[in-house]
This record gives sequence, C-alpha cells and structure tokens, in this order.
Amino acid sequence: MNAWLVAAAVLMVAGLGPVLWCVATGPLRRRVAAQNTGTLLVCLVLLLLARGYARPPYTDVALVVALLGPVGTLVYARLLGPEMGDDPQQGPLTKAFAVLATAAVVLPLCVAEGPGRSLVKLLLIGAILVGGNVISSQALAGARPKEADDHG
Amino acid sequence: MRCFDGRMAWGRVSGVVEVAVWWAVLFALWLFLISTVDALEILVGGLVSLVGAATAAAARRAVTDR
Amino acid sequence: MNRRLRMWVLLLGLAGTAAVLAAAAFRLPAFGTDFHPYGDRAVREALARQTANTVAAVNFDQRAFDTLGEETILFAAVLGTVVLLRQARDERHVEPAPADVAAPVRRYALVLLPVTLVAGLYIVAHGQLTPGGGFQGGVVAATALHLLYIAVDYRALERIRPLGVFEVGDAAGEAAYLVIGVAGLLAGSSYLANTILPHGTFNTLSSGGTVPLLNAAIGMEVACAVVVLLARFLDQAVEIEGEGENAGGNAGEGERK
Amino acid sequence: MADVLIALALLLVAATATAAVAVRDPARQALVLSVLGLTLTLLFTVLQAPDVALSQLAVGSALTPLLILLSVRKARRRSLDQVRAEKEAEEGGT
Repeated sequence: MNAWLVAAAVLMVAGLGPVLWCVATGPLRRRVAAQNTGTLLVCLVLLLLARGYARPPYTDVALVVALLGPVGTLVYARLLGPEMGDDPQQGPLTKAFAVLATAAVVLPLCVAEGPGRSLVKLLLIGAILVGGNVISSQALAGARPKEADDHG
Repeated sequence: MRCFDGRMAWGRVSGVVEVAVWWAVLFALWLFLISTVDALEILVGGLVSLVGAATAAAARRAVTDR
Repeated sequence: MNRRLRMWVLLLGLAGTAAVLAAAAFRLPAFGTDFHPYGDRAVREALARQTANTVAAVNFDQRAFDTLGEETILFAAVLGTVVLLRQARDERHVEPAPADVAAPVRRYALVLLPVTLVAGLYIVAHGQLTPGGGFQGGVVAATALHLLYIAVDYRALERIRPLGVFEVGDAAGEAAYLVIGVAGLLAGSSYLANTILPHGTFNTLSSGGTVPLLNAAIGMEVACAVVVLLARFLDQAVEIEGEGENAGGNAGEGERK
Repeated sequence: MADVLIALALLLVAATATAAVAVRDPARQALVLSVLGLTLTLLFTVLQAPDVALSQLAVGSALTPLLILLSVRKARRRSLDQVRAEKEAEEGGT
C-alpha cells in the first residue's frame, strides 16, 4: 500500500463519511450540496487510486465522474428546486473547498506524472471537475420556489 | 431581398465556422484522451469530433434561435 | 392460504436458500489468493485474440451470445416502456413552458454537451482497450443530450432530438449485432465466432477482431434506447396530462393548448 | 494492506445502503441512492473491476435520478390534483 492509496483511504473516510451524514439528514438544499461534494470527492479518490494502482486507464472512470457528477446535481437542482426554496443557502465555503481539495489532489498527481499527454488529461479532468462543481453549486443557490408547478 | 440573401449567406458562413471551431477543440480533446496515436485513431477521432461539433452547433441553435 | 401459513412458507424458503448459500460459501476458494482458474483461462483467450481489455473479450467474444441476450432484454424493456407510457385516449398534450435557468448554467451545458458526447463515444470506441464499452459509453452519450433538458428546457431538447431517428437507431443497433453474428456463420464458423476479421496488433484501435464492431453496435443500441426511454418519461412528466390532472396550477394558463 | 481499502469501501457501501433504506421520502431517497452509486463505484474500483464501476457510474449518476424524479413529479402531480378535485367537490356539495 503506497502513499497514494493511503491518501485515497483517508479521503474516502474523512470525506465521504460527513457527506453521507449530510446527504441523509438536514434541509434539502444541504443534502443536494452534500451530494455535489460527494461526486467531487469520489472523482479525487478515483484519481488517487488510478495512480496508486499504477493503472492509467482507471483515470477514465474519474473522467466520467467529473463529467456526469455535476449533471446529476443539476437534475436535483432542476426538479427539486421548488421544494428547497426556503432552505438556508450554502456559504461560500463549499465552493472554496471544492477548488482547494481538487488543487491539493491534482497538483501532486501532475508533479508525479511528469510532462506528457496524460498530464494534460489530468489537468483537463481537474478543470472539468472544478468547473462543474462550481456551476452546479451556483444552480443550487439559484433554485427558488416557483409560483406554480410548471411544465418545463 | 438582397439583404435577406446576404443574411442567409452570413448565417451559413458563421455556421460553418462554428462547426469548424468546435471540431478543432473536440479533436484536440480526443488526442489527449487516447494513449497511442495511429491512422485509425485519427480517422475515428475526426469522425467523432465531427458528430460532436454538429451536435454542439445544433444545441446552440436550439437554445438561442427561437 | 392465510397469512400465518404464508409466513411459514417464506421462512422455509429463506432457510433453504441460506443453507445452500452457506454450504456454497464454505467451498469457495479463499479470498485474495492467486488461484484464479476462470480468470487465467479468460486472460489467455483474450490475449490470443489481441484484446487488451479482458472484460471486453469475455463480454463480446467468449460469451458474446449472453451479451446478445442482455441487449435484447434492454431492447424489449424499452419497447414495453414505450407501449405503457404512450399518450392514452383520456390524456391530452400540453405545450411545455420555457424554464428560466441562470445564464452561466445554460452556457456550461452548451459547452459540456459536446465534450460529454465525445467522451461517451471515446469510451465506446476504446471498449476493447480500456475499461468501458458500448453500454457505458452509450449511456454517457445519451446523458449528454439530456443536458439540454436539465440545464435549458424541454423545448430545446425536442429541437435536437428527432425521436424517429433514435427509434430506428435502437433497432439498427440490435440488428447489427445479429448480422455480425450471422457473418460468423457465413464465414464457415459458429454464430458470433470471432473469426471473420483479422485480430490486429495488440493495444491498437483495430485489435480484437469483431469486439470493436460489436461494441459499436451495442453503443448505438444503448444510446438510442436511453434517449427513447427518457423521451417517454419526459413526455409523461412534462407534456401529457391525465383526466383531471391540472398541472399548470393557477399561473401559466396561457401555455395550455 | 490493500484489503484495508476494500474493507473501507464495503463499510461505506453498507452504511450508505442502510441510510437509503432509512430515508423515507422518495425524492430524498434518490439523493442517498446517488451517493450509494458513488460508493459502489469506489468498491468496484478497489476490487479492480473498472468496467463494472463505469457501468454503475454511467447509469447511477444522472440517468437514475432523472428517471426517479420525473416519476415522483408525475405521481405527486396526480395525487395533488386528486386532493384538489375532492376538495372542490366537497365545497361544491356543502
């Protein structure tokens, strides 16, 4: 078990434990925000695992999480938006955490990777991940109660 | 009438440019995704990027022109 | 049969299943050893046909006929859903209302849609080399299109989704799998045998013989099937109103036809 | 030592699955379900089955939530309107 796998294990327990707690309890908006953070953490864990097992093809799994995770959150923001209108907003900490956590994981991975096409792939996954996470947090913050049920 | 034609022609040119730009971006993405580069990879990547570029332009039109 | 008797029958069944499972579990090889009789044979066969991803070799070569069954289940399930969720006589069609979504979210969807689509097609095309394949990539590609509903609205999705084409694509993907199977027969071997194409160079896109072709057929079938399936669900949730079902509430009356 | 990761992933899956059963409202359940999909992805990856992980991810991250929430929306609208119609009938009767 190398350092990358230890980091993955720590991130799994310290990150996904609280996410599970927040997704199962509390106001709806916080639950969706926790799900959003969960996709981010799982993507980072998968990147660490791919490096730790020395299997570059495993990064494809992380790429799919980075692409589809925010889509899932947007589904909730879209279809549960009217329900979570009155819930308290998430502070800016969630977004800051997303950026910092991604940087803290992706940059060491890039340093270990060295220059090459897979470095660009890593940076690409990191960029998609942060962008998607920030945008879906924004969509979540913008969700508000509607006057009537809609057909949209 | 001429003005109308001109606008149509401009629309067609800008549509082609839009698809071309998207194609270039998506093809570059494909080159970073794959691990080994050979002729077949480039051919498949070009076709896939073309599908992606056409969809991107169609989606953009579906959102803005209405 | 009264409730008490039913519970006893259930308990008997559960106890039997538990006993059989426990007996089987004790005779399993120990966890984490390097004794893998099935894995060793599968890997040997996969390498013999130049297929880098052994899972793809198992799914589309060694037991390609099972995959045909799975594909047909999906095809039949989607067909059943289409029949069940059609617009019934006592339901009416309502024009979907435009939704107002924040501009950054809309722009993000327009950028991410082609990227996700290309990533999905990449996963389909590299099924024989890296993890993934027709099913996974097909679902990713189909999800990409639905970004237009999720981040814009249903009218935008309907404009780039010619449903008839996707229905034909669903059937064509299923048919392509069958035809590739028959090609094996015509080439003088068995149904779905991986003998009609050269196996190529290991770890390139053209390796694995028919595996990439079958992957492409599955990818097309799955992507189209998911689009058709979601179209029925979306129609029911957005466009179709049942008897006495007044979804518009009091506002937005103008949208009704 | 590599078994530690498998044990952790299994524990996470068990905890999330229990939470998914314990949450009763279908819409909130869909949220826990998508986290369950993510933990299953991790479990399959540490068991060295990335193909299965990708399948789980492709289906579980956006498609399943969308199907569940669309169904919930349709069902809720129908029951809401039944309640409304009954209330109207009552008011009309008295």
